[in-house]
Parts: sequence; C-alpha cells; structure tokens
Amino acid sequence: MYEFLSQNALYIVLLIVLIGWVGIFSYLLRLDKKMTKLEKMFKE
Amino acid sequence: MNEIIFKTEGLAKTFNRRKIFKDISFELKENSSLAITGKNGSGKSTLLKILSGILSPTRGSIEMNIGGKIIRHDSYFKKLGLVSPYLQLYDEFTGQENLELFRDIRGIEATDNYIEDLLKLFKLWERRDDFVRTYSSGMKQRLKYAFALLHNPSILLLDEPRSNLDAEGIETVYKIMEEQKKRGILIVATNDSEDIEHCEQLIDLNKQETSGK
Amino acid sequence: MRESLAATLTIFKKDLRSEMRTRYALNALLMFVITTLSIILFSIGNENVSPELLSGVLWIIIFFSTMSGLSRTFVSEEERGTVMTLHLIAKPLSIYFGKLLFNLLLLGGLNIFTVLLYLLFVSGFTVLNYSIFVTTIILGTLGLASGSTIIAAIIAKANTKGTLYPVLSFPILLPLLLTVINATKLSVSGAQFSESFGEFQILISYLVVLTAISFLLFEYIWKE
Amino acid sequence: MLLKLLLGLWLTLIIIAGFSFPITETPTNWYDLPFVPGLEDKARIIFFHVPMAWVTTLAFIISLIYGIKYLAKKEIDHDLISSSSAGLGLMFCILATVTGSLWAKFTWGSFWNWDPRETSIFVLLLIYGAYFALRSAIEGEEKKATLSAVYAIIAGITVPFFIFIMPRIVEGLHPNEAIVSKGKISMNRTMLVIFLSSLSGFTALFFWILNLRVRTERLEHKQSLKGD
Repeated sequence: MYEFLSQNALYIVLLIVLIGWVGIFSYLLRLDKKMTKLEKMFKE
Repeated sequence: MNEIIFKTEGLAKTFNRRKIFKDISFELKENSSLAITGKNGSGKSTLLKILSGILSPTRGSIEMNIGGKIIRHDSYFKKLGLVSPYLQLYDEFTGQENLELFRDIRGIEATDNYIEDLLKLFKLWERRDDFVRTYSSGMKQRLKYAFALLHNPSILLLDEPRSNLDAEGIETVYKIMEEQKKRGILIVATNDSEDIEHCEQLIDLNKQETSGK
Repeated sequence: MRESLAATLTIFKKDLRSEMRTRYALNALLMFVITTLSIILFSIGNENVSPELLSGVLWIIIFFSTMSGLSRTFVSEEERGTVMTLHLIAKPLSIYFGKLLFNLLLLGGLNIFTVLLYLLFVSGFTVLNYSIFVTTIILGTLGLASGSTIIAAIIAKANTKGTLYPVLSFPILLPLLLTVINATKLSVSGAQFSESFGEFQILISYLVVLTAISFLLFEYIWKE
Repeated sequence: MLLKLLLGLWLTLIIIAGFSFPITETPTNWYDLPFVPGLEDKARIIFFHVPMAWVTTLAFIISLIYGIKYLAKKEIDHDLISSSSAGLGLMFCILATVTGSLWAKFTWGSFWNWDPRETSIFVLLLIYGAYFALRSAIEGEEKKATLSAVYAIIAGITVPFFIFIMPRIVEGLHPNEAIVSKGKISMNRTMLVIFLSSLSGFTALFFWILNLRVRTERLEHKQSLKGD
C-alpha cells in the first residue's frame, strides 16, 4: 500500500487537486445562479 | 461695482450611502441673503462646507461669478468668509497673531489698522496678546468673525451665528449681517427665527428631503 | 503663481513658529533617536560588526524616527480641527508644499543629528567616501520627506493614525530605502563616486516621480 | 452559462495535463514535457503558480484603473470594482506566495530566499495589506474610496522602481541566483501550450470571480439604499 502510494504520488496529488477544483468550480457555478436569481428579485 | 452671482444647481451629498440632502438649487445676486434651516443632522453645516469649497458635493455644481468672471473652485476662499462652530483657530498663537497669519497666508493687503479695527469691534483689543487657548468660547467665536471679515468677503457664510455670544455680541453680528447684505451676499444656516428674519430667501432642508421623495 | 509661492512660504513659517512654541515633534524626535541609538550600541557591545551591516542599521533609525514624527504636521491640524481654517485661507497646492518644506527641514535637521551621533559613537562605522555618503543622505532625506508627507496627509483622515503610518509608508519607501542602504554600503566600502551614479539616478527619479504624483493627488486627499 | 462550463472543463483538462504528462529527457511524443535538471516533477508548478502571480498583478492593475476612474468621476460603482479586484488580488497573491514558497523549500532548500521574484511578490503583498488596513481605518464610504484610490496610485507608481533596484542588490541578498538561472526552463511546444492555456484559463477564472464579487457588492449597495 505504502509503496503504491509513494510510487504514484504525482497522481494522488493530481486527484486531490482535481477534487478541490471541481468543488470550487461547482460552488462558483451555484453562486452565479443564485446571484442571477437575486438580481431578478431585486428588479421587481 | 462688480456684480456678484452665486448659484448652485442640483447639489447633493451622500455620506456612507445615506443621502444627506439632494437637489439644492438657488441663485443669489448681489445684496441678497439666504437662510438655510433644518433639524439637527439635516446637513446645514455640510451644505455650508460645500458652498465654501471645503467639501466636494456628490452631485451638482456651484458657480461663483464676480464681475463677469467665473471664479475657480480653488480660489473660492479668497472671495468668501465662513464662521462655523467647526472652525478652529490656532491655539498656540495670540489673537492678533492669528489674524496677521491669515492675512499673510492669504496674501491680502489688510493693514494693521484694519486688524486693529476688527479686534476693537469684537472687543478683543485688550486681549490681543493672549494666546487663543486662554480665550473663552465667546471670545473665540468673536475672533472667528474677525477672521471671516478680514478680507472683506463678497460672500459671507454664517453657521449658527449666535452660538456662544452674549446680547452685545449678537447685536454686533446683526449689524455685520446688514452690512454684508449691502456689500454682497449673506448666507446663514440657523434655526433661530430672529436670524431668519434678517434674510430674504429661505431653504428648508427637511422639506427639501420630503419634497424630494 | 507668485501668490501661491508666498502662501507656501508663510504656511511653512507658521508651522515652524508653531513647532518652536509647542515643541510637539522636535524634543520627542531627538529623544527617540538617542534612545534607539543607545539600544543599538548596547546590543553591539564589543562585537565586530561590519560597516555594511551598520549602514543598514543607520537607515533603520532614520526610517523609524521619520515614522514617529513626520505625520504630526497633518495629524495635528486634523486633531485640533484647524483643517477647515487652512481650507479657507490657502490653495491645496500651497498647503502641500508648505507642509513638505516643513517636514523637509525637520527631517533634515534630524538626519544631521542622527548621522553625527552615529559617526561619533558607532565605532565600526567608518565612511571611506564622504562625497557618496553626503549625497546619499541629502537625496535620501529629500525622498523620505516627499514620500512620508503625502502618506501623512492620507493618514490624517484615518481613524488609527499612529500604527497605520509605517504600514502605509513602508511599501512606498521601500525602493528608496533599498537604494540608500546600497549607496551607503558603497560609501563605506570605499567605492568611487562614479560607481554610485546608478543609485543616485534612482534616488533622483524616485524623488521627482513621487513629488509630482503627490502634487497631482493631494487635492483629492485634501478635499476628500 | 455554456462559457462557464467550458471554462470549468478547460481548467480541468489543464490540471490533468499539467500533472500527468510525462517528463522525459528527450521529448518525442506530442505529450512529452522536457526534463529540467534539478527540477524534474517540480517544474510542473509553472502551470499553476505563474498564472496565480499573473492574476495578482492583473488584479492590482484593474484596481488601479478603477481607482483612477473613481477619482475622475466619483462613481461609487468604480470603487466597488476597484476594491473587489484588490480583494481578489490579495487572495491570489497569498496563493502565489504560499505555492512559491513551498516550491522554494524543495528546490532551493529554504522557504524564502529574497530572489527578485520573491521580493516583488512580497512588495505586492505589503501593498495589498496596507491598502486594506487603510480601508478599514476610514469611516465614510466616499472618503474610503478616494483615499484608498490615491494610496493605490502612489503605491503603484513606486513598484516599477524595483525593476531597476533589484539587479543592483540581488547579489548580496540572493545566494541561489545560480540555480535560478540554471533552472531557467526552456519550454517545448507542449509545455508552452499548456502554460498559455493555463494563463488564459486563470485570467478567465479571475474575471468570473470578480464579476460575482462585484455583483454581490452592488446588491448590497442597492439594499442599503432601499433601507434608508
């Protein structure tokens, strides 16, 4: 197990970064949608 | 005689996203006077500061025209005098030194005689060599009048003209107000009915605000 | 133009007279320099410190004494409420240059005092090329006064004046400080005058650029 | 919306490519990245760290431009954009500093070496820090906007001086200059493409987040006007 992890360290880092990025991205996307909704509410 | 015109158009000031006042427009010609009234916090002092060029308005414009020449904003101070509770003179100088200092910085030619006259008019002649920090609040207020009149301003702005003055002082102030109307323009921010009677036009900042909405 | 110049000089004289009377800045500043210098002397003790390192220390003293005293010109007007009075008697331009002149005199005097004490008491600090050293002190004083005066004008309008002053000034004065320290190092290592031309060019252009931009922006600060 | 999804995909691909494309001594395949002696896998940081530093600079410039606009027009909206951009810039500045510092630990042996790049990002960090310290110390929105804009301009004007100053003192301060210049990365085509894509991706990401921030600020501004 340890051997596998240390040999593929790069891919593990890649995985972690990817998960982080997907998280940030979906958060931004949701925020964007919410903002659009709020702006519409405000106009009325 | 040089004609004096002082007018504003749509003056507005917001502070911290809060409107203090808006749409202040008036036009004053020579020999006219204006009273500005309003509750505490309605922006009387702020408006006077804007008119005298100390603060810049959020919106709107001011125009000062003397003898057909438009005065640049950074030269307003040469043409106008202001008395305000917020004004402070230099504590570490004497009354006379203060006036001489202002004369020198302004670069005007008020003679020593004129300064003497002013000090006598405001009953400060005896105390002229004392530091301003030893003055009472009434004396400071009178010194401010001497400061405002030092350069014979075309426009005189008074904020709460009676504050800290005794009956005799108020008498002098009314005399000055009358004289100013003969010489140029007088603008007074006050809630005192007697003060208002000395002015021809009136702006009520509270009504302004309600009528604006 | 001539009028503004006269007003500038009168404001300068007024500040000078006021300082002579109240001694708000001067006494405290002189004591500040003496205190800092003695701390440095204590910590050096009998150690052999290289003159290069000591050139940096000299400017640390100068920087912090600047930071403790030069904001007073604007802050005191703001605190006493005399700002409005100044507004009513002079153009922003005259006020800025009057204050700059006063700060320049104050800092100049202070730096002469500091440098003399430093040369006298810090034994490891020996200047080999005085022409570089003196030019550096002069240009450094000019630049420091220019940079710290405009920041003082900003700081006077803020709520926490004391601590904010060095925080705001440091990034702006950093190019100057790095250059004067470098030039001072050259003067103690016995370089030729021509070797420090680069430093002087930077110092002069810094001074010109900073004074010009302050001159352009001061009105915005002054009128809020 | 589509554009935003595309941006998401774009950066995902860059992350995958940046991490997983093999580094070989003699790049032959289209996906091979060049080998840099002394850096190896650590060279991959260029795809992420440099764009962050770029965005930091970009944010400062935008903040500066809108600060000047505010001074000219006194439009509070310009200050909203200016301060939002500065806020984002500070965030990216911290990210760039931390990633760079970690990388320096593994490449140069210590977290901080006062190399010219490190010094310039440090100065930007100081300016951003001072900018927000100033903003929080001023009451009154207009005053805050004016003074912080003035400060940003003065600070911005002194930054270019470092270009002339750093080469003069770098010898004394920086012992690792040799490694930096030896480690100068000669990019091949693949690397360059990924690098430039990342740069553009990060720039787009910055503008998106900036847009979101400005919109929230505007809403808040409107709300406070209504509440009056």
